[in-house]
Amino acid sequence: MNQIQNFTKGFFKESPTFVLLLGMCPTLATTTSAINGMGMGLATAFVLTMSNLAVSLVKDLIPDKIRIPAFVVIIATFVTIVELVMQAFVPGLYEALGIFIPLIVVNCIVLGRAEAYASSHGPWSSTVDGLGMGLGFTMALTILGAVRELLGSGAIFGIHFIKGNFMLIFILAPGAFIALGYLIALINRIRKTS
Amino acid sequence: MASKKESSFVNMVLTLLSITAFAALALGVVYVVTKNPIEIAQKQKQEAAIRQVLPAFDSLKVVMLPDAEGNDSLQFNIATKDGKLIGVAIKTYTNKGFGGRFDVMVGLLPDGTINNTAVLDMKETPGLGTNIMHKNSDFPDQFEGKNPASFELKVTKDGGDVDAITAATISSRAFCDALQRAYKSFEKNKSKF
Amino acid sequence: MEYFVIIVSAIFVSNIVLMQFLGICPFLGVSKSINTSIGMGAAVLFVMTLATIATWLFQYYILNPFGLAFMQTIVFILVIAALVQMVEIILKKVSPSLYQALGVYLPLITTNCAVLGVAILTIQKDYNLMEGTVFAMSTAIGFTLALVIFAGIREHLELMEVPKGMRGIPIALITAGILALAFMGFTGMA
Amino acid sequence: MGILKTFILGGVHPEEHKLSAGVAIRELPVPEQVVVPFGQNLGAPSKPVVKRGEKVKAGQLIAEASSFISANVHAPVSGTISKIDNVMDVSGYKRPCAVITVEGNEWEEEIDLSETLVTKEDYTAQEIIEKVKKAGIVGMGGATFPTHIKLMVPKGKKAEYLIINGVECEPYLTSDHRLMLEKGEEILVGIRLLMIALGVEKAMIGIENNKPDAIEYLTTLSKKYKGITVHALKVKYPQGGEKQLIKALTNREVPSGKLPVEVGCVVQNVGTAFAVYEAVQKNKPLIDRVVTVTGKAVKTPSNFKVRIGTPVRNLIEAAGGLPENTGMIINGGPMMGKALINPDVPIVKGSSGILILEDEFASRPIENPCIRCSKCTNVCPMGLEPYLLSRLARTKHYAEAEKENIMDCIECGSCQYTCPADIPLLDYLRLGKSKVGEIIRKRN
Amino acid sequence: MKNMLTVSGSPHIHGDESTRKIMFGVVYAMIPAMLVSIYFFGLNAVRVLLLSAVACIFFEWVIQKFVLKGPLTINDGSALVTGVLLAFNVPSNLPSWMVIIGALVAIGIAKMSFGGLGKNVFNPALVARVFLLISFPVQMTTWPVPKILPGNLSDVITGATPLGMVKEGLRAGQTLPQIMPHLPSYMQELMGQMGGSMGEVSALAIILGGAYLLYKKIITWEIPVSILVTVFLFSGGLWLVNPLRYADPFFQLLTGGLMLGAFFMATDMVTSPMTRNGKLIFGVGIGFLTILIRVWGAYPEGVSFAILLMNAVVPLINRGFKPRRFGEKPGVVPAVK
Repeated sequence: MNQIQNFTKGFFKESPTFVLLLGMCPTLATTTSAINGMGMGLATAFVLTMSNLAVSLVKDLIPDKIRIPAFVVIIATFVTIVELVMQAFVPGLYEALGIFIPLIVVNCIVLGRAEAYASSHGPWSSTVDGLGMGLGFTMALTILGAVRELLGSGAIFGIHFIKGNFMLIFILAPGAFIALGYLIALINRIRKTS
Repeated sequence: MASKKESSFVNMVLTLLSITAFAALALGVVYVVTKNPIEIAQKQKQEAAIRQVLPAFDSLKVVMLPDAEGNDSLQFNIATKDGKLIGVAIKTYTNKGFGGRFDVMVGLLPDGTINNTAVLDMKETPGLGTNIMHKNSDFPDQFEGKNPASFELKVTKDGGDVDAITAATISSRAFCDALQRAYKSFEKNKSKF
Repeated sequence: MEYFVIIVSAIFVSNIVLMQFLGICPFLGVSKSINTSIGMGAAVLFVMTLATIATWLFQYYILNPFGLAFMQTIVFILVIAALVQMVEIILKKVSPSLYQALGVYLPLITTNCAVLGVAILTIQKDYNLMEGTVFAMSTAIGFTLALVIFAGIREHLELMEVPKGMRGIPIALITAGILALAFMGFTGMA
Repeated sequence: MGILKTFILGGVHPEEHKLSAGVAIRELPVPEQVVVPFGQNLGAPSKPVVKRGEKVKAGQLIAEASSFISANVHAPVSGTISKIDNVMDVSGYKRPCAVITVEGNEWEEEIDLSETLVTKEDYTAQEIIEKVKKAGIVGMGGATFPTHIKLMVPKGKKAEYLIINGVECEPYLTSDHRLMLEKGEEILVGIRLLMIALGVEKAMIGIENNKPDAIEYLTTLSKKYKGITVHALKVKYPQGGEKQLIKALTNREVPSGKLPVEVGCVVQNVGTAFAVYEAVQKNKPLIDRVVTVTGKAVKTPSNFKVRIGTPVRNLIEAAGGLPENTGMIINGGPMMGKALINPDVPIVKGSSGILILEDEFASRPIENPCIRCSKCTNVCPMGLEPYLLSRLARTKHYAEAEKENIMDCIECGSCQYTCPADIPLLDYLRLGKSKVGEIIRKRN
Repeated sequence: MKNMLTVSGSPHIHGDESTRKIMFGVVYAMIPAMLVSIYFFGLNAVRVLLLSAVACIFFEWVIQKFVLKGPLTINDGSALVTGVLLAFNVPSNLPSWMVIIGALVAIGIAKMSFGGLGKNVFNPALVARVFLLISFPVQMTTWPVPKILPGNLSDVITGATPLGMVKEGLRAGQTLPQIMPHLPSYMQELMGQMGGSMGEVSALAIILGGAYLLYKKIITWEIPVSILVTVFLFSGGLWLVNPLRYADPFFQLLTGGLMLGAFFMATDMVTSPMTRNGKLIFGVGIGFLTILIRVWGAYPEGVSFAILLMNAVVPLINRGFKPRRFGEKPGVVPAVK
């Protein structure tokens, strides 16, 4: 697999959200608007890329039995860095995403890629993989965020098409489940026909 | 691929320790770097609200003063420009909201006229109670430039002058309650500015 | 009364799965049969309560005194991982039957974001140790409730001819959405 | 009389259509050729003891019981065995049969062909059972379980009641009704004999309230016979089911997977009681029976006394011929009977009626989705959930189906009869039962 | 004999029940409430009824034909029932496009996504109602005041439902004896002269329809009776404890969507339990949750939520409450020696 394919697989073929169904909690919780979804996605993408890189660099130094705890420490470090940086420079977004920033630690995508990919590939490939998957995740969250924002607030990226709210439910909990359900069904359909 | 390290006890402890040490070091550095910006960001949040509800000012004094009943104290942000009193931003609250308590920053001009309001924190029903915020409806606009001395801070249903939000009388009422609290306290403590 | 509010809120009003979106993975993954849901629920109840107590102690006796609150995430996840390991080892020795029942679910719980989430929320909400414990237990009960109801529906759908494109995760998500819609009726109770 | 007894769980009330209730039993002429299947009973088919070309007399043994649950078969006519071959029977499958070309009218000497009533009772239980076994009597209600086995109460159990099934809950059918009216005395003597065989003091005859004449007649007659009582029952299908009838008369419930004798009851059909009378008092084996030929399109719905092996076509001809718009011919009643592939198959010991349905009633309506109306659950006399069982069978969840007691299903068809969505519930239940049965057999 | 004989498994006869008959039975039962809604809310009621019914049927047809590509079953009448029930559950002045969204939610999300009739877990009309209530809280809680024909043909004055007035009054610190004089009388509540969704206002018309359903054996008594009894007992108990704070049980029975819910929504065959005991538990749960939400929740009305919540546990109820199996209670069995 060349690096371009390695990079693009996360967008459609192995989309972590729509196909692998990983990281559902932040996907549902933080996509109340396109910008929130995007912020969450980028934060995750950063952690994913950096932890993939770090894991692939130190993989040979880590004894097998403590592999997972070691990975968790590495991931948690990057998560905390993201937390601090966001708190400092984008406090509004940090507050909107709330508890889901620290929870990137337990996002199965991050540990999953570290375990399944970075622990057996070189630093370059791992970085590309992390970046591709991370941006794929970002894209999925942005799409879901855009759909929910459009249906819920009648806007995309804060640009209103309708004054006031539209179908408020889509920015609330039930709408998150319903919108994601139909998006996955739609993507399934497209994948089957293509 | 290079051979992996053996899973001996010493190896495991050493590896974990060194990773943790690295992590702690990295975090320490980031923490130090971001410490100030985080504090500034947190301060800015409140200041932004104050700036929103008051006319331009150049200095700010924060005091805690009791409310009208004297059983709670509110945060008074006294703003001055060139040493002259511009207005007071009072962080007030109500417990009568649909979702319980919510906080409002109220900017009062020296004569008690409401300059502007900003809702800080709330759990009102989305789409209904949330209309007390500027970005969601023009409900808060009706308070601007009104002096509670002549403008009864009650919804029309209760005999006041405030047009309640459709289907959200409770939130509207609570909003009035918060403003009333601020105004009464302002009147009581007038002498102290 | 305070505890009552915490309990009602954690189980119904702010149900962890349906309203807070925590623990979605096990909610979608382990909800295919009622029996496994109950097992999972019991395991979560056990671990969540212990983890919340342990992380609370860490926060207030180690992190806060030393000004290390920013290390919360990394410390909590390690505490939880270690705790799950310990529980597994102790359970194996002390009560093999309980281990048999809960054992398979324990490894899954480390990466269950609900456990870490509740630990962090307990700190964020400024609960004391007792409140935190009650909060954790009620949250776990709320999780189990949602899981069992959901498993019942999925067992039922298993026998139905759900349209091809909707089978599996899509219909599960839509069901969860309608369930969340119904749970909105509890709004305002606490 | 107060409130009429009936069973409690479920049940339906299809339109009765007892068209031939007032028509006396006629004896159908002996056909030119009869086809006698060797397997006419539940259990193992019997083993032929005659060869091709052999001459037989009416009542002569032509096949004997081959194992424990099996019954003798006798020649219903005199003549020559022209063939022993696989011929299609009522089941729709080709099965071993004896084809007898009728010649003359010779009977086995010991058979008493007179109509005189014999009320002799000084038999031992063993003697009666032996005679019943020899006569090849099977349950005449349609189940065709060998009667002599039912009369042998297993060790450790005790029969308390003999229950006589005169319910005839299937719509259209009237053969038992007519038999009770015309052969009441004989039936009561047969019941006495059955009581002796079982060693019970009490016998209860259950008759549905839509046959008041039979109830009245047998009630009067029963006064002469010790221990026999007649009970009018509310009209409700499937009251003729063994377990339902026991429940209606004694308020006892046979536990799942157990025999009626578990609750001290043995159930026999009125037709069987009559056959027992003939076998014991007249030495006559089971070679003929009463068959109702009916249907809304049938010219003269009738009750015939027919030799076993007579082609169904002959009966239909005698009842006015096959209607133009025939869509389906059923061996038995409309609820539990079996559709025939053609009218040339022979009448067997278990044929209680031949029902002809017109085209418009023969085809199944299109199946709609289940709306979970719970009507099937409400009418199930066994307290099962047909909607669930059919779904489980359809989706191959056999283990769950077994847990949901699918094997308790008595295949009465009440669920499918009542289903507003026209779902072939019973078809799926039968499928499920056969699969679950296989699994159970494999396990044991 | 012209053709081949038909050979199929028994039984060979069929009762006269059919899905269509059941569905149209429900539609007939809704006629009294329909007439009342037109009487009180005028042309608007006609508009909402027609729009909702047509939209539901249309969406079902479109989805079956173009999305699922399966057999068309719009003739079975179930979409019509959903359509009328949806109309019953919204205010008569709801904008048309919202009615259409409601129909799409009911049919598209709550029914067809699960595979159509019989497979849905939740009552489609109620899913749509709650969806609309949360999405468009203002429009869904702005009730036209009932006026009698022909005065109601034009202008619309809006008011609150009795339940909404009670909730708001209590929030404002009033006691019930202070609030009650502003509310409609029991007689008005029974007839339907109060604010509310168009089909739910008249308890009398709904009971009439319910009686028809019971008579036609389309529904059984267990669910409505257990709901009404539970509501009566629970709210009655509260009322006895503190009549200043809790409304009296008759008020709870006659107002809001309780009657409509008890007779038409909760009894939906597809989404209610199968056995008698299951139905009783289901009804008790609905009654209990209704009062719980009405008294302590944020929403003044709780019937829809209560029914949806109980819909969700129907699979569990069906698992827990099996019919009495034959042979479970053997009766008097003689001792065998």
